[in-house]
Amino acid sequence: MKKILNAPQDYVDEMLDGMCTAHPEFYAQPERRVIARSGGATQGKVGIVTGGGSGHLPIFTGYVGKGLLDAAAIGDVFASPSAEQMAGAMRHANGGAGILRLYGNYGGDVMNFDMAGETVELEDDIESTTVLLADDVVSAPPEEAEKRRGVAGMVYAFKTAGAKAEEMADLANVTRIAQKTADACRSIGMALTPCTVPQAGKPTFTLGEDEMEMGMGIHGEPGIWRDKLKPADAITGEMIERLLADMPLSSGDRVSILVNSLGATPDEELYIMYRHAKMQLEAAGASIVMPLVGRYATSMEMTGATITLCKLDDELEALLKAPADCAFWRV
Amino acid sequence: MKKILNAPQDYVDEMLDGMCTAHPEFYAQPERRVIARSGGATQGKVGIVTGGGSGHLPIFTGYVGKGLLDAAAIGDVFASPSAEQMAGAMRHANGGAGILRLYGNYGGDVMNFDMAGETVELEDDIESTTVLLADDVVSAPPEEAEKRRGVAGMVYAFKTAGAKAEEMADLANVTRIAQKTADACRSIGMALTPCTVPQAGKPTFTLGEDEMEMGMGIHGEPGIWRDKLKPADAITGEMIERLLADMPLSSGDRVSILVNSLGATPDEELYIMYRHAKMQLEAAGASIVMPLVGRYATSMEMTGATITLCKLDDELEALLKAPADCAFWRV
Amino acid sequence: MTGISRAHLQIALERLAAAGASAHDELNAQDGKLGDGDLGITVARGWREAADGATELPDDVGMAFLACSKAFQRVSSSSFGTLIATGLMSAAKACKGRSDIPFSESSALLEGAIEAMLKRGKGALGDKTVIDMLEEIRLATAGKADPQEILTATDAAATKALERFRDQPSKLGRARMFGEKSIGLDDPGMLALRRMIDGLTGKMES
Amino acid sequence: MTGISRAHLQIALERLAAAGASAHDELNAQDGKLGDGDLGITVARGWREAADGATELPDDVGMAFLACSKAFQRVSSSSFGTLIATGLMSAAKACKGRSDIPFSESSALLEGAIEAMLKRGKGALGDKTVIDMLEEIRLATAGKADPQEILTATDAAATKALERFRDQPSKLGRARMFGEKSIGLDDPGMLALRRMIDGLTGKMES
Ligand SMILES: Nc1ncnc2c1ncn2[C@@H]1O[C@H](COP(=O)(O)OP(=O)(O)O)[C@@H](O)[C@H]1O
Ligand SMILES: Nc1ncnc2c1ncn2[C@@H]1O[C@H](COP(=O)(O)OP(=O)(O)O)[C@@H](O)[C@H]1O
Ligand SMILES: [Mg+2]
Ligand SMILES: [Mg+2]
Ligand SMILES: [Mg+2]
Ligand SMILES: [Mg+2]
Repeated sequence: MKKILNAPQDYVDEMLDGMCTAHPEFYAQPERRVIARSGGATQGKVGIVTGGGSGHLPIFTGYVGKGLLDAAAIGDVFASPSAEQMAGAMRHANGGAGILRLYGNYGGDVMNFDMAGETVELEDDIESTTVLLADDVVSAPPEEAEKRRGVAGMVYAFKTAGAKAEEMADLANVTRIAQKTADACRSIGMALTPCTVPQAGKPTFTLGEDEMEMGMGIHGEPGIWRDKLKPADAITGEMIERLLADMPLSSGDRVSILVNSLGATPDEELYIMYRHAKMQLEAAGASIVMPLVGRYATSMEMTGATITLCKLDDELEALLKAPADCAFWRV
Repeated sequence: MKKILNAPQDYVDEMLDGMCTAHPEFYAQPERRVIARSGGATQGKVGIVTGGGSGHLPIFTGYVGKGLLDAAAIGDVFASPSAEQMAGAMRHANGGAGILRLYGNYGGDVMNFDMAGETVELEDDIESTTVLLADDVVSAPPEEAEKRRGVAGMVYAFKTAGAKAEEMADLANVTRIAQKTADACRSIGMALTPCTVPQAGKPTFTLGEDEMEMGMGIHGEPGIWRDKLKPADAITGEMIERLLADMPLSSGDRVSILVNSLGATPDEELYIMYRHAKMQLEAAGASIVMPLVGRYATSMEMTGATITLCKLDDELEALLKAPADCAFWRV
Repeated sequence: MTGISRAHLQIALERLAAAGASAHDELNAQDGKLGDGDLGITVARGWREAADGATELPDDVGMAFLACSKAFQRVSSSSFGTLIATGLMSAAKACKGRSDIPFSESSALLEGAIEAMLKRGKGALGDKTVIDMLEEIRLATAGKADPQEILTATDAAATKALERFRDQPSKLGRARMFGEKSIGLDDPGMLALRRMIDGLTGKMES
Repeated sequence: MTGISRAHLQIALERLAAAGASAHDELNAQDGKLGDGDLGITVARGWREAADGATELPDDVGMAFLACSKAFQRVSSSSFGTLIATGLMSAAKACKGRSDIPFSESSALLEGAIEAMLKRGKGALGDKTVIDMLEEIRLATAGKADPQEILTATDAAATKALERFRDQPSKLGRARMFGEKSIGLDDPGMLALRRMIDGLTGKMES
């Protein structure tokens, strides 16, 4: 395992400790594995809470910040946080105007967050709603779109819902924006090399020396095909095609695109992908607004990339461009 | 070669093309392999120009932006740009107040930049100065400190000199700040796995399955020792110790620290390193100002990290905190 | 005392914690065949945490069940742990305010738990999960009031459920993705419940 | 015509470009032993670029040298290319405004180039670089005015330099890092110059 760590079981806690002491102006850890804004909850503002497994920085905890999230519960690497931690996150995000639970569609996370929601309703009288990201087009056919996994599309929903909440909109409206954004996002991933979960100590999958897997999930979930590594333009081309097949774009449509590294793939290669994606989207008549290229949702040191398209209307575009501030992203 | 690219010889040009079309508000490419601010040179402002090989994003081109650089000449991966390209960068950065050439101490880069400086002095009557970063403590002993390689410390010099130039200071003053910052920086690196230069097609070095190399350079230059991978705290501990041996800190000293991934090492692990580094520096009596943790100077998909310390006085601290804006860093 | 009380729960928790510890490796291995191999950890940790709080349990059996649910919410976030927490929460609601629950209510408590767990896990009966075994037990214990009889019926029902579902494919949870491969394998969640029952009935190997 | 003119340069550039192409693989391999293996590319590309501009060369030999220097500045950024560009720039300055440079000035032109190259590369004589061979040639050609005699002396001096430095360690450039390992190996930059001279004297193998 070629990782820089101490005891594997301390990986997450030491990471959170380091993150909070490096950026105390953004992050606080009021209880173990709960990251909240260092200033505390904003009274009268809808709180936005997320959560999920560790190993995806900046997701989840990194996006706690003004114009983004209020708190996040974080589990072991690739494992759900406990319901108790999620309830804790909700309590620390509570400004009295209700809570939006906004996270990715993974069975364990959903069960725990539902339970946490019931708990804080019962014990703390906190009203809450749920919006799930299910943007990975490969993980289920369109007829079963609600079964899809949530991946990098989350970043768009954090941004727009976060901006809406910052406008002091009510819970219904913040929830509406989050759902609208979730509905407007489609993602697909590809991987070249795996990552290693510290406590497991071995790679999440194996791929041949010159192989890639199209459609692979961010934890190494099986994709659509596995074959010899293709040129960047061919890879990007197929990814964009599959996204457009699921969410057609026509002339005049505006989209934001996120070309995201899973970790090891360098920015250089993301820009090579972006270059081709842009030509392809413009050939389809769409125009690109506020493209994002970089590491927004990772799988530690995995080599590979995901592409997310987020179709915009005036409302979403304005929210996407609204100010936001955390240690990983400033708009 | 597990990389996402088309023809290896197009790697750099397609990357630059993608970067400029993704962020036209920041970057323009007025001539091949010359990246300049999209707004052009600022009249009356000292221009700051850098340059070097590709494969280190955000270094070099990524730091072109307000409060940072004015232009950068960029070569093939890990290869110097040509003197002509460097001269081009200087011309595009020229606002009539002179040019600071600010870059890393690598033989080829120095020869070409000197030649470029003579050329623009001869042909365009542009006055210019040079400040070299030579911050890698491992690459030569203190007696020959001027022979050291330049690594991530560059980022600090870009920031402070960039801020000073933005204040419309004259060339002598901007040069003084750059030199003062260069003198205040010490860096050290370590690596776990290599990267692949596209046109070479094979890894830059080999290390055993469970080996690391302490002190390795960002192109795979040999380090101090190669041994079994150690725990994060031991690695960080030795790195900080070697930096402090070269630049002792005493009670009351202020430093900024950059814990930088060479590419594949995830933010999670940088924070684990930061956590220990902070304890160690504070134990030495120093206090940390504006720590930077992330990917500021990379070697594509290399696994490993560098640590840079930059000792601050009031002047440098204010310049470090001054506003700056590029696609990779906003202060 | 004529039914389930704080004292019963305390004894049960000790036995469940011991059963969890002894089944730890077996359950991890079974879960590892088509899942992430953490079920033994989940079961052992969850009951251990609940048993550690046994001396603090209130007389109110409802609140005692709640404490057990919270123990699982605290330490085990994998599906099985959350489902157990959900079932215990349902029992908590049903028993709230009472310190003595007639054994004859066992089947009804199970019915409530099953309903809550199906809702929580977005599953259905027949998906080949731990809930199918619970349903078999609910049916077998309906109308029974004698604790020994209830345990015997539970034990038989667990065996029956394992046999009935062994040759069916998993339709829920991680194993679902493996479809046909899951045929012939016992569902790890059912096996976990089987070991928990073994612990309660004293059949546990050590 | 009694000396170096535009026409001489045009012929020389063609020969150097051909020599660069034919030595491409050998020089890459030699540089690859202790360096980054790009010297063949540098030499071949640089002279090709200069030769491609040969028909456009001005009569002013100084400006012609400048054009050659610029060709290297344009296409070859590795150390050797930049040093050649530097040497040519020095010759350009020395010849500026003249269309006919007496062969007897060759040694003096070399002297100027050597000085500029040492300054550019922050090196010294004896570091085992291409400059040591140039110095050997400067000494051997001093006082000579006949072009054929100059070529013969150059050829002999190149051989002598290679032999003299072969068993010394490299003290500059990438090979310096390898210290002792460089003993016994010809400096790639010297070998490149040797091949360029072979091209000029017609000894080039094809
Ligand atoms: N959605 C669900 N509904 C009901 N039971 C489930 C569900 N998901 C998993 N299970 C049960 O839990 C067992 C696996 O538990 P566990 O290892 O904790 O799950 P995971 O690690 O996949 O989160 C399965 O064998 C099954 O009996
Ligand atoms: N600083 C220097 N001064 C003089 N000659 C040098 C210097 N650096 C390199 N050389 C010469 O150039 C040769 C290597 O050229 P090249 O392959 O272009 O260098 P690199 O690829 O390391 O930049 C060496 O063999 C040596 O003769
Ligand atoms: Mg499991
Ligand atoms: Mg699990
Ligand atoms: Mg070389
Ligand atoms: Mg080179």
